[in-house]
Amino acid sequence: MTIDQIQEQIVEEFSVFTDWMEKYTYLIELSKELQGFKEEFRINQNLIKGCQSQVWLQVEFKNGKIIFYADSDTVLTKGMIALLIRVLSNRTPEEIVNAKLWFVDKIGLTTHLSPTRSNGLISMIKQIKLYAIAYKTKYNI
Amino acid sequence: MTIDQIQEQIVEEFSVFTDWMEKYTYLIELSKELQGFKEEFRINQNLIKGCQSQVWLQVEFKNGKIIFYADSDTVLTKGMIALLIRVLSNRTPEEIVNAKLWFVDKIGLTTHLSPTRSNGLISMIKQIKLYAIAYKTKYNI
Amino acid sequence: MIDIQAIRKDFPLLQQKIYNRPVVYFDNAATTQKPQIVINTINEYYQKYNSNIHRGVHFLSEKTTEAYENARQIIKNYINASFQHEVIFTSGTTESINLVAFSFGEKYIKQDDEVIISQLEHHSNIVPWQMMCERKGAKIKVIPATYNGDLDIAALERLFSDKTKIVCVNHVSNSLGIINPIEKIIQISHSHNVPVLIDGAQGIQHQPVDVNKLDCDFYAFSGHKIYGPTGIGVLYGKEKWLNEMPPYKSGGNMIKTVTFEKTIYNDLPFKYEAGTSNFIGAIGLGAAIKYIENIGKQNIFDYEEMLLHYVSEKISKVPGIRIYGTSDNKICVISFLIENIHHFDTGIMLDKMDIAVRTGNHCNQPTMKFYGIEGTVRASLSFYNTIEEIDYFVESLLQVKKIFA
Amino acid sequence: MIDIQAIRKDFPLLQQKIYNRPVVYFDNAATTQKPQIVINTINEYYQKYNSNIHRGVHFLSEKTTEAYENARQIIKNYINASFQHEVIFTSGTTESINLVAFSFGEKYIKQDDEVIISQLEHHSNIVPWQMMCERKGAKIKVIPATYNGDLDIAALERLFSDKTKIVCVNHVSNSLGIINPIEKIIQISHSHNVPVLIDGAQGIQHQPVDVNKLDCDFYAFSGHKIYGPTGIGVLYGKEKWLNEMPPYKSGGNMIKTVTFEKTIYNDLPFKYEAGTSNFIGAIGLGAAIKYIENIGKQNIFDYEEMLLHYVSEKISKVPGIRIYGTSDNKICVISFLIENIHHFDTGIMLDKMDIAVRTGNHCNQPTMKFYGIEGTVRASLSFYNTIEEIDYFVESLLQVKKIFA
Ligand SMILES: Cc1ncc(COP(=O)(O)O)c(C=O)c1O
Ligand SMILES: Cc1ncc(COP(=O)(O)O)c(C=O)c1O
Repeated sequence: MTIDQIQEQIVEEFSVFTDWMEKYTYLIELSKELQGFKEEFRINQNLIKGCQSQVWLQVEFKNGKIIFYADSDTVLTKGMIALLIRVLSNRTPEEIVNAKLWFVDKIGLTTHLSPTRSNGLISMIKQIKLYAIAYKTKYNI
Repeated sequence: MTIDQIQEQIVEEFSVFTDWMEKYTYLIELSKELQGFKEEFRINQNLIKGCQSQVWLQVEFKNGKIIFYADSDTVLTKGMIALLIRVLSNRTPEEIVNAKLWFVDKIGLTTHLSPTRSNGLISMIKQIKLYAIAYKTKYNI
Repeated sequence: MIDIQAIRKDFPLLQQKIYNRPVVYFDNAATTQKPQIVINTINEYYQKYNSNIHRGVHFLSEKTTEAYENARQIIKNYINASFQHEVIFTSGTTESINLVAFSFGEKYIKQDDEVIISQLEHHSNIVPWQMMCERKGAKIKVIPATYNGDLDIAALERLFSDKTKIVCVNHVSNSLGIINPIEKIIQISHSHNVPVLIDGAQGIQHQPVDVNKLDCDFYAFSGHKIYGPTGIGVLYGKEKWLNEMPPYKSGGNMIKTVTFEKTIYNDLPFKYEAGTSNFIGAIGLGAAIKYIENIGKQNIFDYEEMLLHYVSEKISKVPGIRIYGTSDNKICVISFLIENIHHFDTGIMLDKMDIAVRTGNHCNQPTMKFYGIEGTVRASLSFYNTIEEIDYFVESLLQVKKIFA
Repeated sequence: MIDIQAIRKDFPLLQQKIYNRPVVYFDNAATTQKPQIVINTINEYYQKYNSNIHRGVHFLSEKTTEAYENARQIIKNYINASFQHEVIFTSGTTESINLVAFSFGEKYIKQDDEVIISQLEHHSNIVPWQMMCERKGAKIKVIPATYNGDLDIAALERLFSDKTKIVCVNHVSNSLGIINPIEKIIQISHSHNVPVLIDGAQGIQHQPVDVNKLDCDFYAFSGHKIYGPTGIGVLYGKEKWLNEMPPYKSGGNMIKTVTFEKTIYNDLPFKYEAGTSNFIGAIGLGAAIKYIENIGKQNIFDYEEMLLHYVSEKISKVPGIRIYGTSDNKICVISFLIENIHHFDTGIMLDKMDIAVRTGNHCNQPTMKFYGIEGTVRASLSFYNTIEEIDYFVESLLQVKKIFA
């Protein structure tokens, strides 16, 4: 599925929720299912310090695709990370560079990506985009 | 006449004027009549520098009374000085120390004594009061 | 006591619905809401009198100047300063402290001198001193705190040396809400001939302040935290210091004569008010303080104390809650964490329930470090808050717990 | 052109009667009046959204932060800066210049270095440089002016030495209204590798400003002089300088981490915005600039130029009048004296005729000294002034002459 298709899928999933409470309960669910962040990567070098919360990000480049793992000390941020991984991980640098993340707005969780919140998510996305640009340049793809 | 009587007199004089124009024309008249400031006293030591205009003040102590002469570079301030001299000059230190200047308000020229105008008049009155206190203390009267 | 229903009507923002219900505004330590009379005053001055102050010969300028100087008078009376010219208008507490750090530093601080601050200061009462000390080669010494948030006054005595030049502490700490024993701190410092700056950003709106009785050398506060406009603040300083120190900002109004060779500074308070002041802000602040005086500050403080007792009692029943700053000497601020729930998650959830609190380190990283935490949730109340809001807040916390269980 | 009647309706103060008739407000260089939309915006934000900005997790804080950062964006676009973070909010021009004088001075100025300013600067662009130079043992050099008020650009070239570190000139002089050739000054200075600060307090509201095209290193201005609120101003600075210089004010928001040993500064623009900003002021300034954009700044400037020609022509007919600043490069400011009548007397009389002008030295003593006078009467017009007001003003001057004859 393309990045946009996944985004549409997420928007549809969220469309069944009728209030914020259900959305957040779902985010909390997602956060619990978020796996794969290895303890050995929970190091300063991978840390993105937000003012409100912290995010750890670890990136792999495999078969021309960028795979990333992330974690956070807050549950809601972690839930958001789960969604972002579904959308952005395991993609080519090209796809990531061109990606527009419109689903966050559509599902009514914009606040979590608001630059004013400083929960590390925006910096995380920026970081992922930078990796994508770097790989794209390096491998000339 | 006492200080208060003179003030009443001035208020009565001004009561015939029906608009500001007449009052100011009268002030200008008064400024022209203001005499007695000797050129030799127009020195830095006697200068009270306001932000808008300058006042020169010269004080004499004669027969237990304070006589003062003043001048200004602006016509309207000079007119005000003429009034203040009528009220305050040639008085005992005691009288000056206790004087309350209410006529300025009554004749509607308060703005000229407003601390915000900084035309030197307020500093001049302060200076006269300080002289009065000094003479009162010095001669124990 | 106060008529809380009447008072709430004075604050238009409290009537605003956020998502589903009127906001429960518990973020008063960050900034306070404005009574309608303050908003109206700002309005009126912009619509009717707005004009640059001082030295104007026209009616509007005189009106605005009068109102501006009248605001100074109101503040002088409110804090009981000796002279009106001891009240300097600044843009806020931060600027007030920067002013003293710079000007006092320029005049009195030399290599190896020492500045005493406390463990529990806001960054605005740390960094300006650090920057000045770095410039001058001086050092900072720190009054330690006890676990409940009180300063260790016994330790203060031992920090003094003949190099100590100034002591700077807050009246009330912003992250914990602890009221410091500033009378005692001032007394001890003065016994060593050392002047004291009080950061009153969280003090002036919740505690009586009489600078004459306190005998403090400087007292700084922000308008926006005492129901006044943004962009205006006050530095009270004793005449002696204000006369001796060089100015901080320079420019229009603060000088008597300027030539390219030499500049002679203006008299107080203008020496420290370079450029066009925030005159409408000052006039608005005057209106805010008048508003407080009309209600009666003791009535306000009594009511706030009642709220403190109520919220402390109620919140202590929430399972797994941990309060930071448990001293009895506090204003109505509750800084806390719920076991296993991140302060950010709590804050976001409370927001969704229309409760505005602050989360994070509250510009107070050394305090967080002291407790070994990243941040807290801070509910800071004011006299327009209610018992009912506290009930709803505590219920909401229980719900947050359930959600994240 | 603009619809002057419609525009006047936007400004409530212009409808105010002072003594007998609506005020003729010719004191715009001191401060400008505010369109209703600016007053309404301030109102609305206090009533509906007021909350401290940045790092708040609640709705109100996010709303206010968004509006604040949106104001920064509006200003960035208006002056065509490269980045939003090159727009620093300050309390006004005076603070903006003090910031640069301090921070640039700390970083780059050493003993015997030189700062170039002009003969015709406002005190706010003189004294901060003097104070910094005194601290650093540096010197000030002065670009001379010609009698008509133009700077002597030929002389500028000769002032440079390898000790020259910065050039600071106003865009438009406040006491005379002369537009300086800042493009040329910047070009010459850059050819010597010297950066340039433009004091735009009188420029931004009457002249097009494109910082990118100008290539100036700093541009400072005040909100209250461009139809915005008091207590807010802007410093534009090139990213490179803002990154390299140390901060000026310090405190909350401007740091990343604080310990008692060391502090790491925050990113731009926050590094220079210590403490709670005047966020409502910034939002109000954003509204003011939007208002200008809606009318179209070129429409405004064209209309003002028309007023300048009209008033210059008309006033030249008043017998015994002497205009200071007769250069053709000027905005709609007339600085003058009437033969044998003191500027104060003229000002008081005009006030009684409901005309607000400024009198005195206009925070510009070196300029007055240059002309050998104590002060002038200054009529400074804006786009909400009219031909009819000018007619009435000139008639009134004739009457003043008669009164003092
Ligand atoms: C040329 C110039 N520079 C600086 C200033 C200072 O501006 P503010 O008082 O708003 O800080 C002014 C204001 O009169 C000015 O005209
Ligand atoms: C104790 C304390 N000091 C200083 C400040 C800084 O105040 P402002 O941001 O208004 O300058 C604050 C504000 O949070 C504070 O709480």
